Amino acid sequence: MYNFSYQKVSSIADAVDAIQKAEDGKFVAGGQTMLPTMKHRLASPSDVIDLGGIDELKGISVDGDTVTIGAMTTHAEVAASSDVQGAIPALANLAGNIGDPAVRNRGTLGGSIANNDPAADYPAAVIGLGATVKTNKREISGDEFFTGMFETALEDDEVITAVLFPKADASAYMKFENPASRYAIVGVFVASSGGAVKVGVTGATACAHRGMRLEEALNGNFTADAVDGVEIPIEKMNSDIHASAEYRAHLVKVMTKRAVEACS
Amino acid sequence: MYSEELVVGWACRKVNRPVKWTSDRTEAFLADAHGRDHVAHAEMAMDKNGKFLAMRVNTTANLGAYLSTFATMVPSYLYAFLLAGQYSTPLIYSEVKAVFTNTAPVDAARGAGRPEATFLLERLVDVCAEDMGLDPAEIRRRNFIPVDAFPYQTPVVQCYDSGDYNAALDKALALADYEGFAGRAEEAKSRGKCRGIGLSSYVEACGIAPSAAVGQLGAGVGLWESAQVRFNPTGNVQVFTGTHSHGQGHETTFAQLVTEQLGVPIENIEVIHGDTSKTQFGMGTYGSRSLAVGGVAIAKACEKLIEKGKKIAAHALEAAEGDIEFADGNFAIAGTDKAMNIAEVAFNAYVPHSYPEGLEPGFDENAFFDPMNFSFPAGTHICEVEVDPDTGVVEIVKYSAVDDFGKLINPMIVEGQVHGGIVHGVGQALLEGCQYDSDGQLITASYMDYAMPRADNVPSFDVDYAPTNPPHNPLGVKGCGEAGAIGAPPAVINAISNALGIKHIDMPATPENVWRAAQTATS
Amino acid sequence: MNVNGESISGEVEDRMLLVEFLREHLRLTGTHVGCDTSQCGACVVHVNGVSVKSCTTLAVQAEGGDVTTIEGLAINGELHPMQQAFKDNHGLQCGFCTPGMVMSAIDIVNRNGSDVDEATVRKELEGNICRCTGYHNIVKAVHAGAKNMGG
Amino acid sequence: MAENGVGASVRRKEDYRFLTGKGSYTDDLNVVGQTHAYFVRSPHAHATINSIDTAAAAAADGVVAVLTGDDLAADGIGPLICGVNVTSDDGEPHRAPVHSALAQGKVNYVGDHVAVVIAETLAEAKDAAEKVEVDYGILPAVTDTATAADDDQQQIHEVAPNNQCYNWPFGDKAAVDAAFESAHKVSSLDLVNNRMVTNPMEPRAAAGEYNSGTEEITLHLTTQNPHVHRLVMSAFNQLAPEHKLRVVGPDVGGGFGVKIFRVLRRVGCRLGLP
Repeated sequence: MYNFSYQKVSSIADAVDAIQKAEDGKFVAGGQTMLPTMKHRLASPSDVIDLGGIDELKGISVDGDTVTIGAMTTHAEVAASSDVQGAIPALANLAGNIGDPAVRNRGTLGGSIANNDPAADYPAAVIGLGATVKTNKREISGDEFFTGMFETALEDDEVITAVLFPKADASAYMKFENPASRYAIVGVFVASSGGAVKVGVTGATACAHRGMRLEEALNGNFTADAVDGVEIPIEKMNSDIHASAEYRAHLVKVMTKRAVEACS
Repeated sequence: MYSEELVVGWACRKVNRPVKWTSDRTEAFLADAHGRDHVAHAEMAMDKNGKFLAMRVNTTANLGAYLSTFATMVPSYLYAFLLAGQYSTPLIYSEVKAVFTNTAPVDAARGAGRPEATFLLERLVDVCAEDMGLDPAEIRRRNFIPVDAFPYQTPVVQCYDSGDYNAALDKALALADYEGFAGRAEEAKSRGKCRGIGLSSYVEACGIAPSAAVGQLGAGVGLWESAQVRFNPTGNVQVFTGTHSHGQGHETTFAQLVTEQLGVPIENIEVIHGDTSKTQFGMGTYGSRSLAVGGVAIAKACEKLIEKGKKIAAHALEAAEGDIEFADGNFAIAGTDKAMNIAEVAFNAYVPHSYPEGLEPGFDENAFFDPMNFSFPAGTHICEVEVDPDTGVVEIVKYSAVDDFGKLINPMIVEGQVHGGIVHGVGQALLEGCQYDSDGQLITASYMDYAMPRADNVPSFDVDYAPTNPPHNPLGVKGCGEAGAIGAPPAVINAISNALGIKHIDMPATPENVWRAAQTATS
Repeated sequence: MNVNGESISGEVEDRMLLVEFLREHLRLTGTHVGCDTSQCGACVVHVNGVSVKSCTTLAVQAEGGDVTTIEGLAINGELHPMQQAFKDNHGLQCGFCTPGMVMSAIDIVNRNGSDVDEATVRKELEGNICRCTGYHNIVKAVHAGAKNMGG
Repeated sequence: MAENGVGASVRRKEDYRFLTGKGSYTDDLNVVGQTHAYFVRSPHAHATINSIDTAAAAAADGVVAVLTGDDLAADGIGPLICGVNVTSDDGEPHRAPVHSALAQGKVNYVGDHVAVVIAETLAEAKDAAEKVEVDYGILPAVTDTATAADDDQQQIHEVAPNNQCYNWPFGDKAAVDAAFESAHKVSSLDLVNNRMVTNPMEPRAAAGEYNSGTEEITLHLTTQNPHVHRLVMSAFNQLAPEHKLRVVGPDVGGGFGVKIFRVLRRVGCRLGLP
């Protein structure tokens, strides 16, 4: 790791102030991706601003049909939350399968979506549930938040404060794990609400996205069989030593079918 | 040996400061010696009963960029000399071409040469069974070296000293409920899964090695092992071994040997290893040799102590040496209740106030042991898998291993070695694969890309034994550390091939590769 | 911070990892480093009662926290029930992954209770890699330790 | 059977120290005045080294020394050896390229050792290692096992034409071929045995200390056989006389072959064991 200057802040205002003053500052949430990246000297921020001391970024609340999860809430807290388990069990399940227990104790929702790793799990849920990302400046819809590989709609001094997840009538997340890293080779989040189906896909392409063709097939026929006829364009799929584009495209359908089956 | 070790030793003198170097995991992937890396073509000629007449093998072995210490031997002597396996194939011809590439040096890795030979042979045997329309267990039986043929001279140098391959196979088939497999496969099919079962009947040559044998291969040193067993005046014992323990539990197993032989309570025995300033010269630990060679050296040193102890006890008890008997830690005058225990003898040996001329003080003996032959552990491993044809994911649902390791000193430790070896082999079969791109960049240089077996990749195992007695080994032991890594890869791949009804799938059988094979199999 | 019940303070570089602080400053070398990508779990310690990977946590981030390492488990030389279970069930061979494995095992029992099933144990050990044991005896040990911890 | 004797599943004596964090692995050593080494490694699979400039690294914070293959050669430290001879089908011994512990003139794989930086802290050693400037002349790389010996492949070592170390036939080819001719059935199979990385959980490590009073080097190593390590470093690498070199393999976190040193010096290859 290159050296840097560490600051722990206790308010959003202080965090914004610190990053504006830093030459090349970075927020750190749980640090479970950022620290390994820095250890390999692939990132070299001048300042690391730790959001871990900002109490208002933590916590889970349910209000009507919306589950609000603070950005600095850990995966372990989401997985163990009876509120989340009751309102959106698929979301609790998803959180409970990110990384491993020790990683889940540090890693956070906000950190995960701000980093936007193409193989991260949370983006699939944000898109699949049609969640809203709330920052210190504005609210961003899930569809508009993820803009590209490791890229989001966030500005440099913008801090995610919470994510608002609407409840669904039924939802499920199916992940096909990379056997080495345990990230998603393909992860599909399917949610059905009032007859409308949304599908969030992660791992398959450069950036998590809505499975529009899948949604089209599933709207009005919410069965696994409906997925069979969907054509998944192979050109856009990631291809690496773990999975070819063709295999990923195939897995998108298999995982979608299994998610649909799990919804019933 | 590695560059870093030599450089650190040299640099600490050059800068006259202590120097420490520790590899990080990425460096380990880049510069630790890698293992295996063969491309091979194998053929078996059979008669109309499926009896093996001759085998032909052509292998290219990648040695990496430089020759590591042991690089040349792994794909030659440790590989070709194992190609007979458990079978009485009378004629074997092999050709090994070893090549340099711009990749990390390749050297010994758990099993070293023997897993490569076993994978090739046990896969080929399954192909033979399929071609002959025989059950994989049946074709093995027809070709096993019969129990009354030992010692058995193979056409590839090795002379197997003992074995009962049918006994291990029978026991393994029962343990695996081979008979009930068809029913289980049917049930799995109803759930959309393909179930398969695979056998692997391996033999390995370990207990490395008889100096005479390696001498004939051109070795400049012998491969004996050494031991020193030292009593302190207060009666506790320090055992110095030339082997080295790095997980095998020598500090316990060797203490068990000494407590058995000398009757000293195990808590009073300390095993010391791994320091050139403390122990006598020894060859170390590899090739499942520590007990089969090093353990015998300890036993021999203990025998010398008993002989010496008889002299001392005879003097102290005022009896003739020939009248002293040793049992359960006591030296006694035969037929009397006059006795002294070994701790008293030790004390006496260091307080030789009235020793006669010729009786040497001290109670401390060393011994060297050079085996007459390798040892030949063998066994049958049976793996049962369920393949999800939609994703290609392979689940090992049951794994049974029956091994012949001769006598077990500590069954708990032996079983642990088997478990670890199996998972090493399962890792090779399903998960692990080192990949370089065409520019020579290692693209599997961390645990993010190189898949290590984890707890949720494997089940618990059913392990049993079918021991035979190796006549040349004084302790009756064979060695167990590499068996699983040798036996498992073909068992797993045979099971997958069986599940999908295909001829072959290369390792690692990753989900994508299995999925592709499943597509081909059903199309 | 508080380490194994003792209050500790020290000046460290901002970039120092918690594991480096434990090993090099406090000489608590029972916590190991087996990889650099947060996969192997040899470095697992407890911070404020839950497992974390100390190679993926800055020392300064643990400021003010309660840290328990493998050295802090045995009391007056008597092994913690999970340590004892690893010994009784031969859940270790070379011993290198063992400290992290034991810390994770205790965390698993703390969260899942003493009758945790085998599938859960295996799944929740995914962040700890062992090359020696084949996991069979580790899983047995976690179950035995769970029973003993359950009291 | 004695209590705790042969055949008893005695609980291990070594476990208490491992379970309480009191194992003593090489990296656990921390001695007064200790420095840290970090290796500059080749980022290229195959390249000539045209020059190495260590000046900036040597001047960096905390740096004690930056050493290269030239320094090693100047001190007469011998190359790494391969211990076993295999005779090729042309009757010649296997081809053995020189393997210096620090590269001299050429690197042959990614991770090959180019230089070592020794500094007060590991972080400083790593910082300085980035300042070592190496001018490489990149050559095509050979990586594929099956085609490495093909005629059109880039040559790696002058001593090994066609990148071949040896071609070693064994057995009675004529008799085997005849048996195939008259066989009822021939089964065949092509297969790959995949390359593995051995991966003991403890990464390799070395910690050296020199006592200028006794002129003794003490080297703690992750080794499976300390005596043979010492013998080779003494006899073949001229590191120090055997009695002035102490090698300690303390607790070692797994070996599986990757931490072996075995020496089988070549004297020629005669076959036909008993």
